[in-house]
Amino acid sequence: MTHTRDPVGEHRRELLRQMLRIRRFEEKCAELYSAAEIRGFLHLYIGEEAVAVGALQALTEEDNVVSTYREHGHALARGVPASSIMAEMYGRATGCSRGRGGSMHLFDVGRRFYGGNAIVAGGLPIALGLALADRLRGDRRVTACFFGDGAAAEGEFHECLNLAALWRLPVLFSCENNLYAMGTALAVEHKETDLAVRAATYEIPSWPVDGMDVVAVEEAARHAAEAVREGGGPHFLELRTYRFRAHSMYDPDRYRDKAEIEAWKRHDPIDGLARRENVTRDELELIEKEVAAEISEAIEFAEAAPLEPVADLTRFVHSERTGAG
Amino acid sequence: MTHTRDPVGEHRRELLRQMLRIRRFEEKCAELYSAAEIRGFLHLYIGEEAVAVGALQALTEEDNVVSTYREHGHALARGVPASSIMAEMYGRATGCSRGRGGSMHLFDVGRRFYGGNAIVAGGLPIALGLALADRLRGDRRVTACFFGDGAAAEGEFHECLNLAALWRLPVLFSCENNLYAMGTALAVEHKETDLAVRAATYEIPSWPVDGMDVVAVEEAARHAAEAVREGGGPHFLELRTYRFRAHSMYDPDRYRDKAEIEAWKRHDPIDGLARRENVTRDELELIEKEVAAEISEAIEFAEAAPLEPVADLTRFVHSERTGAG
Amino acid sequence: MNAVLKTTYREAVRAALREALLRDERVFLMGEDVGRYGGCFAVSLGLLEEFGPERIRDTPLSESAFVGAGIGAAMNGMRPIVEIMTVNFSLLALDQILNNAATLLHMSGGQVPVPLVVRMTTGAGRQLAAQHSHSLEGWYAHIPGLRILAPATLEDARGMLWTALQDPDPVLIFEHGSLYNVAGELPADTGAVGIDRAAVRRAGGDVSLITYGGTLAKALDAAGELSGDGIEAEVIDLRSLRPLDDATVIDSVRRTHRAVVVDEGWRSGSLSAEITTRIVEQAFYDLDAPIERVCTAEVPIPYARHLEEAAIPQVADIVDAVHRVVGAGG
Amino acid sequence: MNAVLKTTYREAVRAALREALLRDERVFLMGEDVGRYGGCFAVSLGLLEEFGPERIRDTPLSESAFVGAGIGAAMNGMRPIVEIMTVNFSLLALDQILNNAATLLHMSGGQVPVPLVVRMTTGAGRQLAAQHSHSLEGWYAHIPGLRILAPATLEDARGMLWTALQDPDPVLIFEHGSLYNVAGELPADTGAVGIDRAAVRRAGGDVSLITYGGTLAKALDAAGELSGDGIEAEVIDLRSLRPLDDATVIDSVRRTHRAVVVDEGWRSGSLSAEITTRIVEQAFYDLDAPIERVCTAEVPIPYARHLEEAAIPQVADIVDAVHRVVGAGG
Ligand SMILES: Cc1ncc(C[n+]2csc(CCOP(=O)(O)OP(=O)(O)O)c2C)c(N)n1
Ligand SMILES: Cc1ncc(C[n+]2csc(CCOP(=O)(O)OP(=O)(O)O)c2C)c(N)n1
Ligand SMILES: [Mg+2]
Ligand SMILES: [Mg+2]
Repeated sequence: MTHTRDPVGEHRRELLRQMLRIRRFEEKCAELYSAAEIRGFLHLYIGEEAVAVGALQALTEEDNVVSTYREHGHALARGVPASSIMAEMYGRATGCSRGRGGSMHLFDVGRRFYGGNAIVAGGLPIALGLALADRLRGDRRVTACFFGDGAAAEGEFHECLNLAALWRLPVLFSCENNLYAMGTALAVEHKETDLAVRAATYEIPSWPVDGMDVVAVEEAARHAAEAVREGGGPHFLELRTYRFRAHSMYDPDRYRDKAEIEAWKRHDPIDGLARRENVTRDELELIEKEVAAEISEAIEFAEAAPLEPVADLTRFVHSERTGAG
Repeated sequence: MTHTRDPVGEHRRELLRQMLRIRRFEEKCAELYSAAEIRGFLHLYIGEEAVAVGALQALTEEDNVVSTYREHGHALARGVPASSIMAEMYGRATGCSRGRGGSMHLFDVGRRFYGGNAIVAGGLPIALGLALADRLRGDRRVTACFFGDGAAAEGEFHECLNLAALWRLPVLFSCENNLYAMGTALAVEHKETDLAVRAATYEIPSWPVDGMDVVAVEEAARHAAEAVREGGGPHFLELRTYRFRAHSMYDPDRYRDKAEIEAWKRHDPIDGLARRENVTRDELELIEKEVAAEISEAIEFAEAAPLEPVADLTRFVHSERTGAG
Repeated sequence: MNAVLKTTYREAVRAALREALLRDERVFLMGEDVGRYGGCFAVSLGLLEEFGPERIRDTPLSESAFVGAGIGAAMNGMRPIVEIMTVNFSLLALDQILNNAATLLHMSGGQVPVPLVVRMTTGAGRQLAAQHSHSLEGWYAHIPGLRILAPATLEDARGMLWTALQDPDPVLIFEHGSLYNVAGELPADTGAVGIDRAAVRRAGGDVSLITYGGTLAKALDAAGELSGDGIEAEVIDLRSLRPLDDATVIDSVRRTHRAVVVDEGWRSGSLSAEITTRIVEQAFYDLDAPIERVCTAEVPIPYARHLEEAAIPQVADIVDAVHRVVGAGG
Repeated sequence: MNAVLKTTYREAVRAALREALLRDERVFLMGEDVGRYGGCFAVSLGLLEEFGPERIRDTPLSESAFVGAGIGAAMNGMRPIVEIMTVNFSLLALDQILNNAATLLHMSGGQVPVPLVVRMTTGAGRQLAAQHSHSLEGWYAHIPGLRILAPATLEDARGMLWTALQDPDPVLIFEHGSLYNVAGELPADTGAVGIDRAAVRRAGGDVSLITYGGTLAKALDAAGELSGDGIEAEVIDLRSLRPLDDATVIDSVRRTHRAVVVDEGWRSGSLSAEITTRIVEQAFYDLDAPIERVCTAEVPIPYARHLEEAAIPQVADIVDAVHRVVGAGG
């Protein structure tokens, strides 16, 4: 009997493709960083792809996304074109933030992607506000807010969980627990290392999820997003994951055991899915090709892209007023 | 058989006297405020006396105290002379902060009373630091840190409980839950209105206490302070109390039911103790006389006290350097 | 016929809030004790009853979260008015104000305007001591991306809010705490005011007295006294601290050739330094004497009345400074 | 014999930290990633191993709590050095810095000194974009009760820390991020330096170039270029931004009659305005031309290199400004 592709298979192939896009895109970024095409801080998401890809499956185009400085994965999974992300990191005028933001500040408001934020926990209050606006207008949107385990130690985390719970705001708190905040291990950051337990103390439904399993993430996110959308108030997912790379390109990664990293790599979300779904080598190659083409195009686009004129330096400090007003 | 006074009776009479001192002192403050002798913000502790008096029984002279802007009760119970508190509120040079602080900023470092603080939750990090210093030096001190239910909504609360728990700092968190933050009721401030439960999520031993019963407060505080001193890390008391007066002298108190206030007044900590201890009218009169004399003296002292010279305005912006350095 | 109503600064702000809530359903008010309590300075008294708890939102004590929530709501189509009780507590929200509100539009390449209005009380003079007496509006005026307003008159208290709400970018409005009880008259049909230009509150040819907010009344009093000495001071109310309306200031100094800046901020690094510098940059050769500043002493504001009075600008200090400036130079 | 060692700014700061930890057991270092990670700019690398986790304390991400804990520890006899990774995150701790550290001594009538040292990285120039490129040291210099230092040289990086630790009051040290890799030589027995006086880093009689921190090198480069054009600039490194050493600045301007202030802060309300104003107040009649400022454009710092370069002061801008000032006036 030949293997006929069922809809679930199609969908999972798409999950795989999305994760691979992120992986290959970021591997390229690392190269381009070494080649000094990309500058500033660059935080890679490699190893955590299942989180962005799985979680964002649960959203519609109408929903809002708030991200962090480690947001290439979120942006790509949200549909921000790789070309406009790459052009942004090249500092070009056609970048998704017109070259002003760089890797840490990708924005695409057309896709309701409300940006990276380089202040840890800085995006949480914004997510609250996006959700509040929707609630006040009666729009049935979900706001997905990504942040790390480190962010959960900041005071804003407490303020925002409390406020979201009090006001039953439609926020999907998506905590990417990768066990480290830079070089600081979870148990050095938090007395209660079970972050889903902490969230639950605000009477926010919350549960831990295997963040290396994209199918599990998607399932949990769908369930939670649905509940949020139905007026169930905020929900919280602790997505347990791991970054395979250093914190940023500056980080010599002295603080983690090599063995620990290797152990986690055995849970590679991409390999894992491919294995569980029995994806053939041919299939995989096909996807790789697709992805490679997209990335080459992105780089070409970025390289050919114009720079923002220096004369426009102070443009967008304030809004441009049109008309008589 | 005549009633012979046992040691417990003596001690409880002292608790009664301390609470009455605070009550009468503050009633006088309210008068003096109306007479414009005291100015600025004035926050009365009336109704909450059992908390300060009971909790501070558990400390030794060597322990540290950090307080709030509602701190007359803490200062008096800690032994700061009524005269120097009154002179402070008169803005005089002999006030405990040389007239620079006023009602919200009483300091007496000789008694390790590290001040009122007019920023809600602003004293919590300071308490952490005092305790850290003791821990680093190996001093077996307890730092008692008072703050309100409103303060527990601030981000700093979360940061400080987490840090204190992580580092097992010798802090006795003393949360005065009087059910309101200005005009905002507990359930509008907090999703989890059981503040002792919130504290417990940091693995900090914590329990609620009837803050209208000075004996119960003392017992709980002794138990907790002992545990802190013995190296048990931070402890948390939720002291359930109620202010009989408005938030401050500016507050018309429109947001509370008169019936609610009356109901709480039936739990007056002073009447309650007097009743339970069968304190006779004669005894009570004797205490009242003692207290009245102390307060009159305090006012006389304040009225006679000199003003700080205007030429000294900028004194103490920096420390005065002595000697050659 | 335009009737004139007796009112106060407090009532003028309240009327402006009410009007905004009536005119634009995207507007809501959010902050500590704005609802049930009626506002810590009774500014929003009655609004909860009229507009309900969805539009008059009491928040817990969590300045960073609710200011940030205002930013997010503004990004998503609403027109929030966030009240921070006083500037003293705004420090807890400064990260959100500087790193998000002021920055998002530019950082996103123009995609994310933040039409947020933040109101807060500022200033000393009421014996509230060091932690409740900051005058930081001039300090906030350092931040690109923000507009900073300081309504000093009833008319501006009434009229600036609506104009601020029309601004597509974040506006911070600083209300000096000593002004709320100021009484006066306003036309019944009074409404929005321009916020781009400084105002000459008193004309005069001998010296330019430049100020804003809580010290405007003191500057005007000083000008009255000086007039008795034969010195006519022109009193300029900056109104907007960022951007600054240089033109009005420079025009005045070109005519008077002398200037005194009055600013309740701590002297070093206060807005007065920026004003002085702009005059030097643009009208150096018109100046006949050094510019003087009357500012707050470099000290946390003390509680005791006599010390507080000595710390902050007083009418006599302004009069003295003007005498020195008029006496000096050529 | 005094040996000379090759070192870097980073190593100089590390050596200073190490020395302080060795000399005074009350000293400890606390902040995010100061221990296991070795400091986000590798400044404290190796110190955890040498001094252990009690004295090299890694903190969770909670700027307000650990800066406040530093204050409390300082009040209680210790000499904490708190590291805030960068000035950008210090906004989260600003309430503790302003309302507690800067205020407690005065507010308590002299009872509570706060001998705290806070170190942080500042500045732009590394394409870190708007939220990671602030230059707020001049802004902090507005706050009474604080001392603000900006070590611009290896010697100061090495020597200011110990002096700051001897200060009974809070000291904030701002290390410009672009300096850590700067290499040079220091005498092996180098030690504490005075922090009360500005330094003339280059003598010259035609114009005073006043700057500090990250822009000192640019000012010196500009002075070198200008010398080729026959203009000798005196370059002053302020070193301490609060208090300011007016005397050194005024003395120079009295000799040169012209001044340019170079400051990486956003132009309006930057420290450059205070410097300009002090010169006007104290040396107005000595000035032959308006003072010029070379500052950062009023814009959140953009990521793209060409935009960032255009935003912050460059050597060419300084040269141009000096030419204008020297060409102007009498
Ligand atoms: C308020 C603040 N403090 C410190 C930093 C520096 N910093 C950047 S990322 C980071 C660690 C954050 O860890 P986590 O939230 O777990 O996210 P992750 O990087 O692991 O994805 C730190 C300390 C910052 N950007 N913002
Ligand atoms: C950070 C901050 N925000 C707001 C205020 C204004 N304020 C003073 S007291 C108070 C209520 C505090 O309530 P709680 O902590 O319960 O203490 P209580 O007054 O009930 O003793 C508020 C909002 C302040 N002082 N500090
Ligand atoms: Mg992490
Ligand atoms: Mg309370």
